[in-house]
Amino acid sequence: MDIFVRDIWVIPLLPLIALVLNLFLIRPLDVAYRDRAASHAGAAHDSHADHSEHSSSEAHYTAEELIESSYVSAIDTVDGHIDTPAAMPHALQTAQQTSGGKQAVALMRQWEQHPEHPHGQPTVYARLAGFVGIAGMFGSFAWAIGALFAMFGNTALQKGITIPLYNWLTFGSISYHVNFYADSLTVVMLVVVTAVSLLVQFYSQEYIESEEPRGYARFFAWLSLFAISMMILTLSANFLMIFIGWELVGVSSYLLIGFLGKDAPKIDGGRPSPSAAALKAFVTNRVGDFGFLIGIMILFAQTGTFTFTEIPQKLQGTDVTLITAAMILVFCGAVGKSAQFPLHVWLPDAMEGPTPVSALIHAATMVAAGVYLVARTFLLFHSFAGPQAAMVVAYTGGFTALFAALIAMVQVDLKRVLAYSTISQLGYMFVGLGVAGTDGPGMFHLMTHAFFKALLFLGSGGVLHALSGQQNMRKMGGLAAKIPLVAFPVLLATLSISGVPFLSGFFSKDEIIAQTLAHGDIALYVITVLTAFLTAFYMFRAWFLTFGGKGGAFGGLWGGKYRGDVHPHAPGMRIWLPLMLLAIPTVFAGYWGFAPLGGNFNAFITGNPAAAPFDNPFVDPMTYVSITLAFLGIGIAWLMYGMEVIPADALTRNPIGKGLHALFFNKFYVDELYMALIRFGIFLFAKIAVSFDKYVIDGIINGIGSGVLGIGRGLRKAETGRLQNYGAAFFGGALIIAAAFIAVVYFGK
Amino acid sequence: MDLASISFLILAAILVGSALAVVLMNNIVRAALFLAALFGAASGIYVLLNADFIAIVQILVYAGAVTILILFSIMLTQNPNSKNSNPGNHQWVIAALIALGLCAAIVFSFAQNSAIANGAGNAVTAASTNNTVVIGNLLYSPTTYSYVLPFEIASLVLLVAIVGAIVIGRED
Amino acid sequence: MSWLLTILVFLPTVGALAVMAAPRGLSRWLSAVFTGVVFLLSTWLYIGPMISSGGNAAVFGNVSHPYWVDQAPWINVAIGSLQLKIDYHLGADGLSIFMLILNALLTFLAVLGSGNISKRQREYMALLLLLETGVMGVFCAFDLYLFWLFWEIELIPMFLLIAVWGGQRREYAAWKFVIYTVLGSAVMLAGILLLYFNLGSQTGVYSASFNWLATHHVSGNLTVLGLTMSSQLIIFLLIYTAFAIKLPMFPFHTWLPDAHTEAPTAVSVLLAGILLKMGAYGLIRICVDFMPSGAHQFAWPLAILGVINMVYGGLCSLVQSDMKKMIAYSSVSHMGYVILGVAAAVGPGATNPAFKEAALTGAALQMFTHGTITAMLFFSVGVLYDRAHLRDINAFGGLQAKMPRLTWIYSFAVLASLGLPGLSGFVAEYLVYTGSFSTFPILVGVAAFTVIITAGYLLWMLKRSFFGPLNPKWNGITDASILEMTPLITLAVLVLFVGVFPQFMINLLHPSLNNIIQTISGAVTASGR
Amino acid sequence: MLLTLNSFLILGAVLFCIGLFGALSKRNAVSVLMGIEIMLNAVNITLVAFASSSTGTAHGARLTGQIFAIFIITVAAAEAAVALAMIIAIYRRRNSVDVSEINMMKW
Repeated sequence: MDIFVRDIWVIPLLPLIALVLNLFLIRPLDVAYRDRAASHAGAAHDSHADHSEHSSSEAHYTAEELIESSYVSAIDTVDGHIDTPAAMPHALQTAQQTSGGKQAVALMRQWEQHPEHPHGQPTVYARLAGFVGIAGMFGSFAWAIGALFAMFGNTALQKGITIPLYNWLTFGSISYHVNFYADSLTVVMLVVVTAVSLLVQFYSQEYIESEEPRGYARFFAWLSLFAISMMILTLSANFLMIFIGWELVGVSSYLLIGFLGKDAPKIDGGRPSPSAAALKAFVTNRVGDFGFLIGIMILFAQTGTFTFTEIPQKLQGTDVTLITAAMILVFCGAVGKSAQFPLHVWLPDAMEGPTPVSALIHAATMVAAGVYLVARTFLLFHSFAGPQAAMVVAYTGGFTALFAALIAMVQVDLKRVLAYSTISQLGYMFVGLGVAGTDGPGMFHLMTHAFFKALLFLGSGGVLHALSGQQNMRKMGGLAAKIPLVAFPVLLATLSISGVPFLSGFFSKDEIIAQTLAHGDIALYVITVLTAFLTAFYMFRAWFLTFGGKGGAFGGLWGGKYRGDVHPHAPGMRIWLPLMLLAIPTVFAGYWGFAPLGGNFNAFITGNPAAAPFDNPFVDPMTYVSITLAFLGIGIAWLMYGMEVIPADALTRNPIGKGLHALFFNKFYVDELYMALIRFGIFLFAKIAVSFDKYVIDGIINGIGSGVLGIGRGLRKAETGRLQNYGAAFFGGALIIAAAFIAVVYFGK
Repeated sequence: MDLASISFLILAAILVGSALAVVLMNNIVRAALFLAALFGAASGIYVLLNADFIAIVQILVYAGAVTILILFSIMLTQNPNSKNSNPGNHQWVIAALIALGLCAAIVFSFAQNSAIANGAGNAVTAASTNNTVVIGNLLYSPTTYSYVLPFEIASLVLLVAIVGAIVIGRED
Repeated sequence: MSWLLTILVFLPTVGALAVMAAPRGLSRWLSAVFTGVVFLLSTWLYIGPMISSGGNAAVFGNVSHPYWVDQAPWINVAIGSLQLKIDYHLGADGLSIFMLILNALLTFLAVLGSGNISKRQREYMALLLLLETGVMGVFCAFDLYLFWLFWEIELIPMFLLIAVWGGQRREYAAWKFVIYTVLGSAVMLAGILLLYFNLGSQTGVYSASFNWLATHHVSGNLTVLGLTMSSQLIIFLLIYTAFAIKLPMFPFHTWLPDAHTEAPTAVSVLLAGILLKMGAYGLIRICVDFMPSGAHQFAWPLAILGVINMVYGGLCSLVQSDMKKMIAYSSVSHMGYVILGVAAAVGPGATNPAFKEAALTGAALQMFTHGTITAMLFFSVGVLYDRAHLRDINAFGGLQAKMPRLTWIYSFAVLASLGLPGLSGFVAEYLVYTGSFSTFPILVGVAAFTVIITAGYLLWMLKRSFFGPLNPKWNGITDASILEMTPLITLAVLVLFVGVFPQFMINLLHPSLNNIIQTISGAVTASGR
Repeated sequence: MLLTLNSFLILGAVLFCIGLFGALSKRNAVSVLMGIEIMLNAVNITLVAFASSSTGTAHGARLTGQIFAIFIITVAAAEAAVALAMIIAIYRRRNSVDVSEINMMKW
């Protein structure tokens, strides 16, 4: 069994093979085949297709009418303001000031009303690409499960072994190794990653088929790329490798968010274009990486090594303040990747990617990388750095959890609610890592959250699929009756995330709440409990708005009035099967941490059999406080949106409520603040730099140049072309020299 | 004051006077004629300096050939309409100043230079032998130290000049 | 004596003559053949020693004992006490081999990528070949005067290439380039003479050979304009001025955006890929190695200027609307890494020489990285420009739909340029950052800000030009052809390979750079700092 | 005693300067040429004067100046021939020998 751990490099290798096959063999075939098929089909429909395209383009614009430069800048302006709905009218106004901008906005509106839905089916080769990707992923998943079982009961393996691959670089005493490291933490993460990846890839077959059949093979290639990157990140033995994985997941995420890159911003939905979202995600992450990189460099400069297992030994006796600073900087990276305040802004926008991507990357795996990083360097945070480091982690998490939950309460876009809920739950994990004595609670919540959040996203994808891309919850309602196979697992996940007892989310979240109290941090306890209440409320608000509503069964819980205009169509097996499969861990994963049944997640993750298991939540009286609050949240949501006995605007009628609603709805205006910072900070600097270049440096250069030219122009007048002038100058010069000579020789004495 | 000195003074007066006439005359033909006088007086100076051969060559080449050439070219280029055939240009004042200045500088230097100023003892010496023979040896001797190579080159220069003058002056 | 270096340097000249003599129609193929042969020969520089030594990288030697040497006496005049000795001395150790191969490759690709030149094609190709001679000479000259000579030779074809085949403001750009560069080389010549005669009078041996200069350093002080400084510092500053202009270092960089913008595609590629590297190469090979304590004294200003380069170039890129200009400013930003890496290598605080070597290796790798990646960027923009005759970022939009191949490769280049791990840019940047941090912690902290800006401007450019809805104006645009993709794919493979397995590159560089590090530490210890 | 070297040199200098004035201040090309001839003669006088005052004893040492003068006369003759040919050529082209109007010698 050890082979599953010792040769754990197989796990990233299989998707790598799939990636290479897909990218360099299958996708070219797909493209070539598609072009041939298109030219065949085109022969039949050529005249018709051509005509319609021509006429439509003539009806709304002609190429000459578009002033090309203002075209893109108009889109850019709209993109820049789009996630700040309050600023939208202004943005449109700005964009419309130029004639090209007007055209562009008109065009955007047209796109919005008639989204360009690609037709046709993926080719045989595209489908093959899907199969290859899934096969690779399945192999990895099986191997990860094998590794997990190999670790059970094997403490030596749980403590971790290094799997050397090759040496990247060596200089004298310092090395940059490419090594893998596998311990229980790695394996848990790998199981989560491979399991969710596998199911998401399976699910994507149907989803992408309708969304973008031309990019089918590309999509699977990028999914494989993401899986590899995530595995490298997970398996890394040192800061070099984790940074490599870190950046690679960033770029996979960039590619996948921008997968539908040709879409325009959706002005009325307040949604940026996918390409703008991808840009924002990458750059925001880079801000975090900036800190991460400096943190790594501090540690490297102190120890001369990147390896996680060597750093603690070599850090003995180093200044604690320095290590604290380094660890807080490393945590910056985690803040960026895990979308914690203040770098959370990219995650809601990242929902512009296809929904399976949101499920895989922006809910279950990549955003958890930050949590994983802190867990991986847990020892450094808690034993080497000062207590401030862990405090920063815990309070960032706690604040973000509450902050995101408040925003999630009032959002109307289904995916955005889930996005803010993800941010909030990630905050929980950081609280767990910050306050607990081991990385167990945080990782435990990471694991359970990965399953139920992936399920929620895939479920929302099912809804979107059924409604042809409609994301606004006001246009939904009562869908449970129409797509029960999607609704049922989603209900389980909603219950789980809300903290209803006996489901996985309850166990993991409650453990974290209990840890804050055990840590003696009342403020964090209040925050986390309050967030738990809010979570239950907004999740069920989303549930009722989407699947339930007045008139449904069980008081609006199941089915109800449908408010949309698109006829919902039931999804196929490839969509609901992964949901069902994910429902299993959603319900049962929590029992791994349930001591009365023998579950000791803590012992496994720390590799220490003697480690105390999580406390049994049911014996702790404080648990019942949070359970009560969770049910209270569910109840209020039920009354407001299920039975609709309390009007939805009950709280927002008074000015305070209205103001708060606006504040939450506009996400505390953080985006606007950042926009202003970028516009009046970075861009101002940039413009100053360019002006400096243009006017000062080039001014000096050109000034010297024109000065020389001017002198030359003046001197040129001396060149009359008349020989006698030259002669006069010559002899005049001779006279001057002679006079000088005489003056020096005869009168200088 | 001996005869030689007196003749030097006369010759010098003729030289300076005709030189001034050359540059100041308004009629260019007269100027050219004064130039001929200058060449003649110069040959007299050479005689005083015991340079008989040079004196003869001076008369042959300058007073004979060059003066004739100049007169011919004046004849060929004379514009009959102009009253003033030898005008000055705009920079004549500057030119005068430069010339005067240079003259002053040179004369001053001579006057100050002790080696020359006190060189009364090194006065021009009377010739003991016939210079012409020695010059002939110096110019043509193929065996002893001589200027035969420069001389040949000079003849080549003359040849080129003749050809050049013909080519340039030829009517197309 | 193998003559290989001589052949490498002068075969392109022969090629230029052949191109001029051959009929017009043949010029492209002929120049491709010549540059191709030169490239193949240049790979032998690496393969040959590897075979003969059985894979031991130490064989490449260092500046004192390079593997490849071509030497012949040339000028040796002694007028009284004045001795002037200039040897025809070519040599190549790891650092040179590295640059020679890169040059041969990029020139070859530039010739392949010049299919769009229709105006005076024959002269254009001949000038490209002459340029190759000049640059080859710079990278393997092992005599300081010879180095200067080749440095000047390279200038003439470059000037003509920009001034004749350039864009609208080509004359302004060409003149700016030439005047900047000539100013630099004049100052460099002064530095060279100062070094030569000072060292000559101190040691009694007048030689400008690199072997000699690398082992014998000038000492003592010199007074310039009433200011007494160590002679090494003065000579360092004089010679470095030329390299700073070429690099280009703030504030001598303004010729670069203009030259890049106006030059034709292939020339931009060479300009960014090779000519800037001459400055970096000179900095490492000459300034640091021959004036180690001068460089050491200048380390702080050098590091600060490097960081200014990085951040300032990035900021300027952010607001450019011309694609080529943006890439040009990104070159300024990326060359800042080279300066920072070198500054860290010569800088104070000799805690662990391995860090210094990491920084210096990062700087050297950045030369390669920037050469290949920026070449890709320029080739891609060239493809676009050939079709659209526009370089304004905002004029495009959604090109992805019509040009998937170009989008692909351009995105690859952009990602490589912003330092994506697995591609060579990351290796260099990471080495520079981690290597220099222990020397200049605060500065490197500021410099790391560049990673954000770089991602910002590059991806924003991609977003505006290639993603989003298709600007209907470009409905008829066609994708890159196979011929146009050839250089791009070649470079992409190289970038990927070096990104994943950098060690072979490091092996090549290690003997040279390690020697430099030892020289520096020796000099620093000797001066007691 | 006037026949010292100095008197001849001063005579030469004065003549030279008068010639110079002529060469620089005249419009007529022939006149300029005449000025130059005066200058040449002045130089010749100087050279011959030096030769005559020489006290050297080596072979031909006392006549070197005269030899120089001979060469100058030779070259001056050639120069006069060519220059006059050029003046005539210019006159044919422009119907004028005014040097002030001949200003092609620029750039």
